[in-house]
Amino acid sequence: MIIAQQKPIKDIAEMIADCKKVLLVGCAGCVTVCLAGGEKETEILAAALRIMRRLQDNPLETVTYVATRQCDPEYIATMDNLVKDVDAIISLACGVGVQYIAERYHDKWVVPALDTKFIGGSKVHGVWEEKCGLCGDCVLHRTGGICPIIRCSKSILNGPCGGSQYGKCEISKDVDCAWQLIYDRMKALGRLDKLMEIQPPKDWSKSRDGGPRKAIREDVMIG
Amino acid sequence: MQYVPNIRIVEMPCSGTIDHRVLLQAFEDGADGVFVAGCMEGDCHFQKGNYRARKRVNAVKKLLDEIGLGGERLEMYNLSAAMGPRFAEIANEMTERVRRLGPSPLKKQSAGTMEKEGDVA
Amino acid sequence: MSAEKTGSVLVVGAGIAGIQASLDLAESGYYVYLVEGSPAIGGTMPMLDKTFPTNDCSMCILSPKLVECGRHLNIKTYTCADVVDVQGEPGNFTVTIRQRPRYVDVDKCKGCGECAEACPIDVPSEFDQGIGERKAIYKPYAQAFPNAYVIDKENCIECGACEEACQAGAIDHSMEEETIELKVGAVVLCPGFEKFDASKLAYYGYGRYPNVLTSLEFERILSASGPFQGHLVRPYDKKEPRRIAWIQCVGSRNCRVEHGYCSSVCCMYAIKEAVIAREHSKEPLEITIFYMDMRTYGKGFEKYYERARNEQGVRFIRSRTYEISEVEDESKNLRIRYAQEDGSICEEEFDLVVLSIGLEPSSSIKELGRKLGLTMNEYGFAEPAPLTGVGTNKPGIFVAGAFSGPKDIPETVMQASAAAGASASLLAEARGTLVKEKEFPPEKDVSGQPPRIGVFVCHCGVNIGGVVKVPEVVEMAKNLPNVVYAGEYLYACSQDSQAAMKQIIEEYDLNRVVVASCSPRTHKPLFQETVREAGLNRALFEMANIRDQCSWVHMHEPEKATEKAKDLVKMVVAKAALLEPIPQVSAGVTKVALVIGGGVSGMTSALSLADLGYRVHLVEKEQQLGGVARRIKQGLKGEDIPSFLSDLIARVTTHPNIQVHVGTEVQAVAGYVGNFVTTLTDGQEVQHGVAIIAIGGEEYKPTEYLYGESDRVFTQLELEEALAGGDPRIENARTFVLIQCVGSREPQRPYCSRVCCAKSVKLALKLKEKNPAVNVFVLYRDIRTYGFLEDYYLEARRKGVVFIRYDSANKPLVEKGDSALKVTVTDHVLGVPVVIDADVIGLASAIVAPESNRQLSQLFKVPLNEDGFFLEAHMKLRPVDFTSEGIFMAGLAHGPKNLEENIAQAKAAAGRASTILGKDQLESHGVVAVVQQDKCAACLTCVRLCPYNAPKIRNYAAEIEPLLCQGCGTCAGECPNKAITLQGYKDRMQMAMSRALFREV
Amino acid sequence: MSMIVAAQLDPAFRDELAEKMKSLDFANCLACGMCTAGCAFSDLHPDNDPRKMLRKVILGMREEILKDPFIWYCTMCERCTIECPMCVNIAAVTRTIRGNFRTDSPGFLQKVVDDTIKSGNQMDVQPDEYLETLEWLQEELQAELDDPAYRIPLDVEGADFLFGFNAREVKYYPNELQNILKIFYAAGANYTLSTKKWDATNLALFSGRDDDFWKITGPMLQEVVRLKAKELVVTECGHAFRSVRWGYRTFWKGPQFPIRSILEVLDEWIQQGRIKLDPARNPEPVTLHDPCNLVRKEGVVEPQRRVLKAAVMDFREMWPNSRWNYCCGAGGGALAMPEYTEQRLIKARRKVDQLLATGAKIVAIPCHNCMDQFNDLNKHYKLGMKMEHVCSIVERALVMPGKKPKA
Repeated sequence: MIIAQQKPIKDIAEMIADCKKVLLVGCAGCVTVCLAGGEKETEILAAALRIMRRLQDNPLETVTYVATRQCDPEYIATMDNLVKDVDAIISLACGVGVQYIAERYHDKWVVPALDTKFIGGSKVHGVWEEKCGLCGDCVLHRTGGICPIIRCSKSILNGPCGGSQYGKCEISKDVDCAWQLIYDRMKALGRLDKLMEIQPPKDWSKSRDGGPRKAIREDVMIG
Repeated sequence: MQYVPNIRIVEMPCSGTIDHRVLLQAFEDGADGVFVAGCMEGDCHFQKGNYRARKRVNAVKKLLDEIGLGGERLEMYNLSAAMGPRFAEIANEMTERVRRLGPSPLKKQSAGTMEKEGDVA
Repeated sequence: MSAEKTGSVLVVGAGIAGIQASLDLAESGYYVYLVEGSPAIGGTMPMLDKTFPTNDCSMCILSPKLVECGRHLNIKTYTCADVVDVQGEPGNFTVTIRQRPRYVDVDKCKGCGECAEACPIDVPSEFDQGIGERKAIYKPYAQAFPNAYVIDKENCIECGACEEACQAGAIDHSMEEETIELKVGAVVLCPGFEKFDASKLAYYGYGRYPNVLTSLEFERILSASGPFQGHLVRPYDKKEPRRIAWIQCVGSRNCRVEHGYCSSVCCMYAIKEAVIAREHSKEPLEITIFYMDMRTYGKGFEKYYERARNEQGVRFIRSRTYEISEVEDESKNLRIRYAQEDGSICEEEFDLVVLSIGLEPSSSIKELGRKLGLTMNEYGFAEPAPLTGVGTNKPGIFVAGAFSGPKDIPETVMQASAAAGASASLLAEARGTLVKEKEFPPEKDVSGQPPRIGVFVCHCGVNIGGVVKVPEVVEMAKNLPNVVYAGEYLYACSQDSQAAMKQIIEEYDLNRVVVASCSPRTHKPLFQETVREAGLNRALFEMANIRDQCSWVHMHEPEKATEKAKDLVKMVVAKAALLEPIPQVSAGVTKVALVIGGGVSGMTSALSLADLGYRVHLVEKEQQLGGVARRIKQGLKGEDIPSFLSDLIARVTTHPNIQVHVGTEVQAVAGYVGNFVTTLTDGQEVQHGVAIIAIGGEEYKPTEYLYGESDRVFTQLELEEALAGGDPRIENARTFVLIQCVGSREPQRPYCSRVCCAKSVKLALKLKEKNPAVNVFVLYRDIRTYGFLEDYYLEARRKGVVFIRYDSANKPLVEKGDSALKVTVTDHVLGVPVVIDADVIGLASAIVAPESNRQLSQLFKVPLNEDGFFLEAHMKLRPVDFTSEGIFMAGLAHGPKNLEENIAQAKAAAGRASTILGKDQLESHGVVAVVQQDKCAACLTCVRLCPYNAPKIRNYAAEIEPLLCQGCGTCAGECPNKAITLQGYKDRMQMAMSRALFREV
Repeated sequence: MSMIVAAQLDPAFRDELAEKMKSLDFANCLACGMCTAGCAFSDLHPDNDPRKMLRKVILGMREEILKDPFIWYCTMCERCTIECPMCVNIAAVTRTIRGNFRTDSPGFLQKVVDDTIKSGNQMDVQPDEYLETLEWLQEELQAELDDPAYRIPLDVEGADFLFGFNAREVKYYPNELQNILKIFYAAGANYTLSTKKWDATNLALFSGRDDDFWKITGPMLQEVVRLKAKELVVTECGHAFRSVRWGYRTFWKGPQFPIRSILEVLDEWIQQGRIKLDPARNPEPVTLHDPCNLVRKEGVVEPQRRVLKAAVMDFREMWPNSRWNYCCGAGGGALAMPEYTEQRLIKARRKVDQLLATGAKIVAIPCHNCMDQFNDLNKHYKLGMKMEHVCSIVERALVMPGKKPKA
């Protein structure tokens, strides 16, 4: 899932300093699962902003709402009547949600409450780790299911840089050397020979270097 | 055993029930100080309710500092049901702290309205 | 048994053993008559401050059981009563009880205490061990059940002040003694113990020196409800002591005063008192414990001892002090002269000395024991018949607790459940015949109706009315939103007020009820019963505590108290408006039990349940039953274990209710209490209501002392087998060396394996019996022959077995000699190395948790402790249950213990399991968390957090099993999308309360 | 003893000892250290730790026990195991080892025992010397009592009690005997002395040889029967009193009769008013020593205190006292072992501290054995105190009907 974390409250308040009434929109998708943008976080943020502004003798009116997701236009549409008399909309979704809202309501000022961080999963409750870098051309079948692009600090593709100590990356002893993990796993699977094959240079155009990408499925397109 | 009469009590089955928003709501409604009283660490009948409560109270304290109201107005205490004198001590201690901090600045200004859309949980 | 059996049981003694046995029996469908000599149930436990090894506050963990036992429909409690005669046969006993007059009507008395205020007489309080005081009319302790006063006629001067003060008219000086006859099917004797009178050992100066106290007196000083409110001071001059000494074995391990046995609990309670004393004293506290063997053998005890010694600075001195003398000055401090282990003499001064007094058989029951023809052991305890755990020489009469031998609270609770299980098995066909079920009218459907709230404000005599202006509160309540009725009552909880409440609910068509009176903890169930009897769901009721949290604590500020009372009522009414009925979820119970592990424990549990009439599936990994007991030849008292085992196996394999699965293991487990479905490796799918895990333990294979490198080094079990088999290596051996603590009490296994000391002593005695000329040396760290096992240790010493103590830092050295093995160890008295040419070495190897514990813990999702044994729900009061309901444990799977204790725990597990199997329906107890499925993002927070495994993800959303949910609300507080709400304590309710508080009405 | 070789241990030693003692209780020992702390001397000089000695016995270290100095150092005062929770009696073990296993009886202990067997008394006083002394005392008393008809009753049959005393009271301190006889006279006692067997002491109590012991004490008890006395009263001597009482309990098969200490008799007479005392005659502060044999082992505690309180102005208890008192250091026949005098005087240190703490001038010592020790420690530690028997103090305070008190 997409992992995001809330911005410092001062920055969020800064963004809506001139607004009298704002709509805060949570998202019940990934940001709820990574505990950043669900109904609980939305209402806490709303309460915090209201208190902050009251202390500055500049009271703020808030409306809170949680969309099922903010990455499909229909779900954005459910808040049409809510946005009418608000000065700004704060989205607690990942970057996608903010842009969908901005796309739909041209005349409204939309701001992100979260910083969208990475694609990954929970290591232990409360700790999330990056696992995938969205390179658009997966090589995991060659490295025993361990991604060198993200989990090797230098994203090198043809074996370890040689700087690791006791299986830990030279940049930090808390970071495992991806290639150590890859080597151990391939050895366990008895496929060390596959590692010897030389990788062709990576086609980075498939990642974001080729500009914003689309995924199209003709077969399911309607009308 | 006597303690100051300005304490109002909300009963919960376990301190683990407490929610960040209930704490913030109490301050918005006009409370000068709030404290959460949970069981002794390790004594919780529900194993870890009071540990979670302490984590949430600490999170809200940090938030109150950030937004300027001051985290000191919120506190968590651990005591067992048999420690009546300790509860009185806490009540007096908390009242002293709030008197030192003065009434809640939120009292003076008019409160912003708050609406909540969507089904009411 | 000719006549038809009676479905009720007499429980004699209402300490923790009596309470636990009564609750288990009542929950299993048997009516209980609980007879207690003192005016209140609870026994010794309420006197304790904290309890080992968890340092729980004793009252906090006991009071829920007190209330539950006191209010239980099927338990009739007789206080101030003694059993004078029992006639008849198992299944049909006639019992005569003499109930001494209490001079206070228990039903009328509200426990408000006005009478005690008025009473002019002050006498030393027995509860406070004579340190604190009580009046002639008194309640033994604050949380006593029955919550009523009693008049001590010896000290009462009949002045009548109490009668005037009592507004409930509960005092009746004309009460007389009554004799009551009862018909019961079985008897459980658990009258507890008496403490050893320390003044009998004059050299300790108890009774002469004011600063020498007994351990129970010290408990009262430590206790928050004690005479000094938990402030650690000396009764003599109220000064805070700086240096305290504990002296162990006072009245125990003492043949001179015929108390040769070990009282089993004093080592642990001494360490606990020392550790808690340190917490209570603001200044640094020097603590010393004088002892001979530190006997911390139970589960978690060794770690408790290590922590006290290494982290909490408790000083342990291995010496039995000679005498205590008083210094001359008025501080009356004490001087102790003692010898160090090397013989050097020291003299130290202490501010306070606490005597760890031992336990004696309860004298009150000696007469009855004699009349019943119970065989008592030489010390006057009713030691259970061998290999029964709870049986006596009289069928139908069982024993539990310290009456059968000194033991700690966990084992007392285990034995109580076992006695309940055994009584239940005896009266299986009479189950459910005498128990009453409460009938309720159908529940009114109030959904959709606007809230119509009734507010009932209580005076509680003068307890509330004397401070809070109740009429003002009622007036204010009248014009609160949604309130249609408000009234005041002298005693809301009295029978007449309850009747009035029902009538008003009818008349005003109320659908919410608020009572402003005292603590919900003790009175909420009472009012909910009344509301339910008036046809309203129990959840449509809320209380405001305007006594303990208002009038009692603001006595000198009546206006502020009244103001606060109004606010509290305002808040609760705001919450009441949002209350919704909670459906009583119930599920059927499959009357089948699954027992995993075919050792002695598993088989005993299976037999107990089968005798109760339930079908049992017994799963055993090996090809045949018996477990580790197959390798044991003789019990300590010479019992023939192989024949006991074969008889047990025969009864199991031929019992119609038991289906045995050998060579089988558990593959998968699904479902919840009452409705488990378990698939076994033999493909069979078992539907069952409860599970008992009894998979035993394994013998640690030592790596020390040349084990494995010489065929003359045996483990204890191997030595026993070789001895019984006439192995030549044993037959013509002349010198044996047994080494204790091999693998136990080590950093990797920081626990005591508990059974090896007694086993080594047994082996030594057998070797000497076979050939008195052999030399037997036992090398030990602490000899832990607790309870009556101490007599065997004495016998071994008299028969010439030589015991040498070694330190963990200076372990014995075993080397390969030419003909024999050379063992070198330093003699702990002479301080000189002893070189022994041993023909045979026996190692007391540890009991370790089998690897299969890990799989089973995942399958049943029940936790293990750090040593790999299963972790029980509560070490003290639920030692055989797991936190998740319906699953129990017994035997070595719980932790190391000997055969007798395993049998007792197996019967206890069966007893506990029958409290579930005995029911047709299992009800969730109202306050449970509910998931609003469409809001749930399946983020697993609740699944990870819940200690009871109640939430599970089912088709992409969380679902909480109402029967498993204990209603703590932790998941509701943490759910990121507020999809989970705790019935009765929703966030909106708490926010409504805070909003109502600050909004002016 | 740098190392113990298990093979050389001799477990049979333990059983032999038990058979000789007719009790195996010593095997109960838990090595808990209570006796080491109880022994007043275990920290004053080496080889005086009872626990270590018993450990050697239990381990079966026969050689070490046969040369362990503890066996002769121990004064057998029984303070160590008076409250032993395992019912061990170190003194009994020590005595049995002395009598049945050790062959190196120190000093002149055995010689005195042999003399006593031959002459019937400890100081080898010949019968004529004994009778001459009594005759001389009789004349002294006739003068002092101004009663020419006064006779010392000898071999009088059917008296209330036969008086057994210590050979020292004839050989060295006849004046002590004179005091006693004077008191008997004042009380008009109906008693008798024996000419055949008068010395109740018995050093075989210390040597440990029961055959010697009964040869000495047996005749003393027979003497009571021979003279048809109703009772045997023993002079102020700890081990004499202990010998006859222990002998009576352990070996005596004859007719039953009570045995009392002279202190109990004096106490009785004072209560009945048969003798009058004027405490003013003993103005100086007096403290009382409790001899182990008399007090701890035979339980005579209160009589001597009542007697002294009647006889002196300022009586002060030393501490600890009665059952818990410290031994003077000379018990167990130590006085007959000159080679251990140094240890004996080191042990006295404990008693000296007690005396100094009371600030008394006079020490009342109801035991001849202890008296020698007190005289030694008085000189050795330069205390400058007066050491007296209880009877001397009583005699000084005695108010004779119609007679002026002795100057």
